[in-house]
Amino acid sequence: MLLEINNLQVNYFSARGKTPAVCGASLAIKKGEVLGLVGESACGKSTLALSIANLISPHEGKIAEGEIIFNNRNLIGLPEKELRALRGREISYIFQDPSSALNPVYTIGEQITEVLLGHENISKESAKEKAIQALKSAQLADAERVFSCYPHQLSGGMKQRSMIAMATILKPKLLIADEPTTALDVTVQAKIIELLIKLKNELGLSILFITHDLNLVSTIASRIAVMEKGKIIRYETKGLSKPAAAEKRKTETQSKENVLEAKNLKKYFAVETGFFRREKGIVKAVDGVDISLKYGQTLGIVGETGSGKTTLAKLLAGLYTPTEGKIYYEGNKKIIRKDFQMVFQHPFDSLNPRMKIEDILKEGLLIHKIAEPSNIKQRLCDLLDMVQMPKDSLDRFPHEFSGGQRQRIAIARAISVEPKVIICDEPVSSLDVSIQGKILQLLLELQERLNLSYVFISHDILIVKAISTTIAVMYQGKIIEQGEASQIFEHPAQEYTKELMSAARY
Amino acid sequence: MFKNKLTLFGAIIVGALAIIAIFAPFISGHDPAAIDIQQALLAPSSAHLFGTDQLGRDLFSRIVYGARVSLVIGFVAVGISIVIGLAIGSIAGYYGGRVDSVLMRLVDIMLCFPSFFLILALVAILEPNIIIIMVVIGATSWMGPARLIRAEILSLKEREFIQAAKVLGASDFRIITRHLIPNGIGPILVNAVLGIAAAILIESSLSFLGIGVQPPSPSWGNILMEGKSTLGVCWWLLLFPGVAIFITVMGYNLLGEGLRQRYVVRDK
Amino acid sequence: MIMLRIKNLKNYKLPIILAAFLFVISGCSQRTDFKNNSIITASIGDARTLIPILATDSASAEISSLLYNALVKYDKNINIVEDLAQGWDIQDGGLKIIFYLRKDVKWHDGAPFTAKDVEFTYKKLIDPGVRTAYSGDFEKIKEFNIIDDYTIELVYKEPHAPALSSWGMPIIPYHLLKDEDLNTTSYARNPIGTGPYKFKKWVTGEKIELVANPDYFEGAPLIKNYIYRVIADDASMFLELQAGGIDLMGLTPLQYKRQTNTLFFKKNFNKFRYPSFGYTYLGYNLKNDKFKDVRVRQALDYAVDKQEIINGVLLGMGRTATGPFVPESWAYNAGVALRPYDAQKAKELLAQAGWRDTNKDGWLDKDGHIFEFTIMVNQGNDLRQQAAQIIQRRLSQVGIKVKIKVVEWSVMITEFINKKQFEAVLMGWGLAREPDCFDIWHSSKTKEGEFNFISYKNDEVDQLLVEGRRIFDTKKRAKIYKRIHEILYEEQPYMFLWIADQLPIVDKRIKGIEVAPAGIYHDFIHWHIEKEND
Amino acid sequence: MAGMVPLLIGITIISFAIIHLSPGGPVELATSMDQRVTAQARQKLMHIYGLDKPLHIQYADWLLRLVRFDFGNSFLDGRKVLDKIVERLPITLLINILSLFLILIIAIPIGITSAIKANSFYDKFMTVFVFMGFAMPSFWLALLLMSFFGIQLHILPILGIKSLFFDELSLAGKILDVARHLILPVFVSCFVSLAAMSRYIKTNMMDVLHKDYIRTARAKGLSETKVIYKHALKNALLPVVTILGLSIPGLIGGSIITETVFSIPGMGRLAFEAVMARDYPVIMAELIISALLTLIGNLIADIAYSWADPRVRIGKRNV
Repeated sequence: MLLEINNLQVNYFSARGKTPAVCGASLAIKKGEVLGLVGESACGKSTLALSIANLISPHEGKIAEGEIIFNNRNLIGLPEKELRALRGREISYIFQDPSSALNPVYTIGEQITEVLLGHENISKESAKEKAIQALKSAQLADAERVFSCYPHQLSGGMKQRSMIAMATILKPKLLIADEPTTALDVTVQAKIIELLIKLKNELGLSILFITHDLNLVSTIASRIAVMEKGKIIRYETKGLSKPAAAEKRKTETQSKENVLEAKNLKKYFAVETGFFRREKGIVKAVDGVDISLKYGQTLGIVGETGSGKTTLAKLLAGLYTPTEGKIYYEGNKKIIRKDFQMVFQHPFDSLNPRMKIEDILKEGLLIHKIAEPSNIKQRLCDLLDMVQMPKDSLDRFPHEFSGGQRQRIAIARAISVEPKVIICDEPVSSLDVSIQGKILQLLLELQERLNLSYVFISHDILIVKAISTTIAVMYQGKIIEQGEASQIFEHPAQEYTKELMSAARY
Repeated sequence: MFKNKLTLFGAIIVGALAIIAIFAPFISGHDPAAIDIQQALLAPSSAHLFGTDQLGRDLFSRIVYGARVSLVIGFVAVGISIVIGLAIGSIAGYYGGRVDSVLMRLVDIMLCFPSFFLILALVAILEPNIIIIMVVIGATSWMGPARLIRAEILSLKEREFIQAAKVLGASDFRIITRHLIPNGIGPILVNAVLGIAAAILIESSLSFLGIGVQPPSPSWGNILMEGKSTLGVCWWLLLFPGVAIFITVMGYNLLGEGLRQRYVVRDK
Repeated sequence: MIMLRIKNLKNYKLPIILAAFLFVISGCSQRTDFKNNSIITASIGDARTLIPILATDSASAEISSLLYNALVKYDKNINIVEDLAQGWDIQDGGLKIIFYLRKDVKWHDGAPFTAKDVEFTYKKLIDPGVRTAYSGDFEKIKEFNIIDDYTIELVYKEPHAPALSSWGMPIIPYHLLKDEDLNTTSYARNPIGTGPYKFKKWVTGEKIELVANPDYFEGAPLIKNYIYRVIADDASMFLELQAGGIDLMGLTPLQYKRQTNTLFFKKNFNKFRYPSFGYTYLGYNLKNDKFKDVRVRQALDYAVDKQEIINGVLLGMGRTATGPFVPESWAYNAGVALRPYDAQKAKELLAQAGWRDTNKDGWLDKDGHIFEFTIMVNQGNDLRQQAAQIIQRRLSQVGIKVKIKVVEWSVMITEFINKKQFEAVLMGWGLAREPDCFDIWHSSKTKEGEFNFISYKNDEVDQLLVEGRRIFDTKKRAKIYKRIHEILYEEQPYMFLWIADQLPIVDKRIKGIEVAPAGIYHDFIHWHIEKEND
Repeated sequence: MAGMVPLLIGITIISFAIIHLSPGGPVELATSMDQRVTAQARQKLMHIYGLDKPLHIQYADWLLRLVRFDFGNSFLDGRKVLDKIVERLPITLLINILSLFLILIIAIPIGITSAIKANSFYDKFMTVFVFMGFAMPSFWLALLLMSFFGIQLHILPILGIKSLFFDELSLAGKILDVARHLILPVFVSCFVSLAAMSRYIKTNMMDVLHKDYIRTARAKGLSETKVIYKHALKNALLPVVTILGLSIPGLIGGSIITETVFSIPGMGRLAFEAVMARDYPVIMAELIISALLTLIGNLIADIAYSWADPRVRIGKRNV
């Protein structure tokens, strides 16, 4: 065994005292093995990872108990100096977001050579040489130029490759990759995984691969540990399949009428900086989009981060005013507020933390005077029922619920005003795979029951396919391909669409 | 919240001052306005805890009553600045675009004035009475709160629950009052607590220049101002009001700092 | 690590820093030779202009008085005596005044002083384009004739007794200013006079330095350097006195009584005390019904203990006042007796005037209104504010409710006094040595911006004031003004409060100071320094 | 830069309106209750100052002159306002730059170390220490120091910026003399502003210490010194540059008190005297110049920031 963690307990300090983050987790990694570690956000997986080389800041938390045996040495209680010698040399890390994990005020080169200079007696020149070598083996084509670049000059994928180069330059025994691809585009994710596999084989690394995406991890890991509430609860050997979304509703109710239609829709943002607010440029987030949605149908929109799909969603929901172009709501130019609702991406953010669930759900009813005051309570219970939530939720605050539950509440809020269309902006992407399916199922059921139309936005073409009647592929603010779901899936016309699909199938 | 002892200390000072100000008549023991020339300039004794001033008034009771004046100035001035700041900041942040740039331009203009100079000029030109002083301090210190509130609202505005409320069709007023303000109040509270301390200091500086709250109403600033001319002899006239200001400002700052740790420096 | 670094620093750098610091804070703070030749005085405000006919502030006037001379001046006993004029004739019952000028006077640049300079000064005083505030007295001149270089003849429109003293206005040089715009000329900061001191240097906001004029026609001053420092805060100024940076300053009563009795002060300073030329009063708006009844005004006078105010506010450093003149003036009527403090008498008089406490709430009332009024005080004047507080307390004891309103000076004048929007005001008059007070008491002087803002009207006083201006004989005039004094105290348009004492303190090494009715500065050029040996 | 014009116009309009619409005025202030001055004479003065014209004409006149950089003449002494300001600006700048420098020298280590040792006894001690300066009325502190160092110990001069016998000193003596005079004023203006800056730096530093790249640096096995002084420090100090620009108006405002207590003839005292005397041209010029200084300060801060921060210095390249 390269690493053995036994009964690890880590506490964080907080205003309310000690909060346990890892409670008695045990884990083992063999030499040359890739171990996947999955779990919902806040289940303690990152804390576990940080504890290994004791990177938990003494101000924030403390390892309370347990042992971490690395190469037959217990790392707990090891003097800081010895730990420091291990970090970067024997145990390396890659973090989730390369844009924040790299220091913005130093060049990539400085940050990589620093590792060498810190651990080895080596001249600056040869450190530079080695660093460029490492950048090259991280498959950065223009390694010399990257070496002298500041992080902000590089794309996300390049930054993560640089991080990987930095983490592997001293050929460590253990590489801890904490959600290394989550912040990256789908198409880039696959390439990073490939790179990690390549390096693992070349350098004989052991990797602890942490992610919330079970599907992703199964492409690289041989064993997968599942973590929940600070404990490892079970091991899986292979990934779960993609969300077992309910069979897509057969679109019998073929309607000719458009409930929502956008023509040549554009939205530009100006970028300003400094005390004097000079205008620095324009971002064309949505740049000439034509789409339409018929009654009772679902329009799926798929695209990467930054493709403009969220802006499009907000335009459609009337949250942004278009720079150019028109949107027709049932043929009208003005939105009928209660008929067009939205479900958002982050269930942790979409509910006002200072309001009880009752108040959150009641708000729409009060605004549109939908229920008689005497009926409100009944109506709220019905809504909770529809999204399969217990009635006693009404009295509680959002932070008392899990992500999936919150998303159900958010859906309940959306349907509370009896809308015709719901625009769903990545409604499941921040949820666990197991829960994703259930939420999709719920959405489909509600569509049937309430005769809803959806605009469904996601970066994951598989999810979109599972729920949509028609699909539009968005890239750099434009729709590059749209049509019947099955047709797009089986015969993609654009190269980009194919890329999206192959990345998703990984 | 009071885990930090300094914050607790600050809170105790602030609380004690509030009690002193509210119950001034019961605490002071003397009429702060009672002139008795025979008793002028007495050093502290059991009869006059802090001694007496040039007109023979009891300094302790003047300082106790002065707490009222000084705290009222602090609270009202900050109240005014927060109300203006809230209005301008939330309108600018919420509506954005043209409204935002015009209002923020106004904020920039106001920020270019050295605020103490502006306060001084306005108070001197208008009239140095307590109401004018409070209004002027308030009217020249709302830019901080306005910027803060705007920034808070800009970040809150992008939060999904605000968007959700909009999609539900909530009115702007409802969104600002029910969703934005309750969630953004923390930093404003911190700003208010620190602002009170600053306002008390500004009043004392104005008094030093002769245009603070004017006698006979006692403010710590004008008591200190009167004591200034006795420097070197009647030490109590200079020491006690100065210490009163010092402790108060310290208390509010420690409390504000504690609140800041809680509300502004968000832990991960 | 930080600690570690400081430790390293401690080893070798700290002593150096410490030594440097000691070096900086040491160093002699006094220079004996400098002190042996110089007198240093200080003021809160900087001078504004050294063109005396433009100056309205006391700092400018003070410096100007050392740089310039006028035709006449007051001697130590407050008589008008020769200065640049070596004599004068008053003819035609005061319609004509002839001045004979000194012939031995030179400007500091060597040019001779002549009648041309006097004429020039006169012309500038009446020039509407010059921002002088003192044209009033000179507009009464009908003709200004130069008889010869050293004789001038003035013809007045009517006999004007204050005319002579009006020529206490300093004379400015024709030859230097004839082509200058007086309002903007750089001469204002680089003046040339005829006086005992010559201008040397002006560092704005910091100091003005003068140096003795060796050719002064009354003989060179004995102290070589005169330095006028600007110290913006009175507490700082007092500290600087103790630090040895000032030789001469005016003390507050508190400083005089309480802060300068230590051994240190006794060893190093002399204190002086003499009455000032001015009085402080509470003026009533006589247009206001409350104050129309003379019995009410007398009652108020009875109800306030003036000696208490003097003791409390001035710590006894002042005298009671019975009228618009100071005891040193020949116009003062010593026969006017002070009303004693008598609250009972005050109540009786008020009752006679109809003010009684009918509802027993502690406040007097009449026709359903309580007796209540506001005293206005200008901000920044502690003494007056304290006096107002004592008056407030005393009047409350006879059942009169007084409020105090502190207002900035210019606002008080423009918004309240000039518009007669006040009930009572606590102010002071600085007096000229000339007793003419036509502008203050004559009933024709009640328009906006004029000085009879309390709207006082008494036919006898009106008549006496006119008469007093036309007669030049001091004895006859004295009779007139003594009568005015008597009437005003009886009628109480003002409550006369006090005449404060001047309280200068001077460094002991400066000798030759003589206290006279005119104060101590009348003989400034004969002050000298006892040399110290270091 | 174009943004400065509307700012400046706004500044001029607001200050002109406030000052000129207010009651009272310079003529009354200088001449009221002086028996030698008649009402007609006052009218004449009003005319000479141009105060009898309609307000918008006065404003237009003033603005037209301003464009030619002519601030007019002071009501008090008839001197060119620009001359008055130019002779007073250097000393105010000197004191403020010195104290700003001192503030940074002291506040940076305090801020950084308190952030590192957050919540320790050291941190608490420093919190109280820096707030002590903030909580004392500056004039009070100044008077106490003057009385202690100047009168009791007699080791420091208490007023002004140079001795009366300054002219007789050698060059070294002159420098020393000014240095001695500057100790107390610079210390006071530094001590009272220390809290704001050191708190700001501490907050920044604590923010930075939570950043992912600090964790990365630790994960690389760098020593704590390197992590803090190389990776955290630079990032924490960058925003200080912008704060310096914004702190200029506060410093000018603070100068009013310091310069009055210490009797230093600078901009602050000029401002105060002008306000008390209603010397409109000077008040307006002070406002414009301090606004200009603020704008210039912010411009410099903007430039310095973009020079120091690679994210701004080197624009994003499309990769």
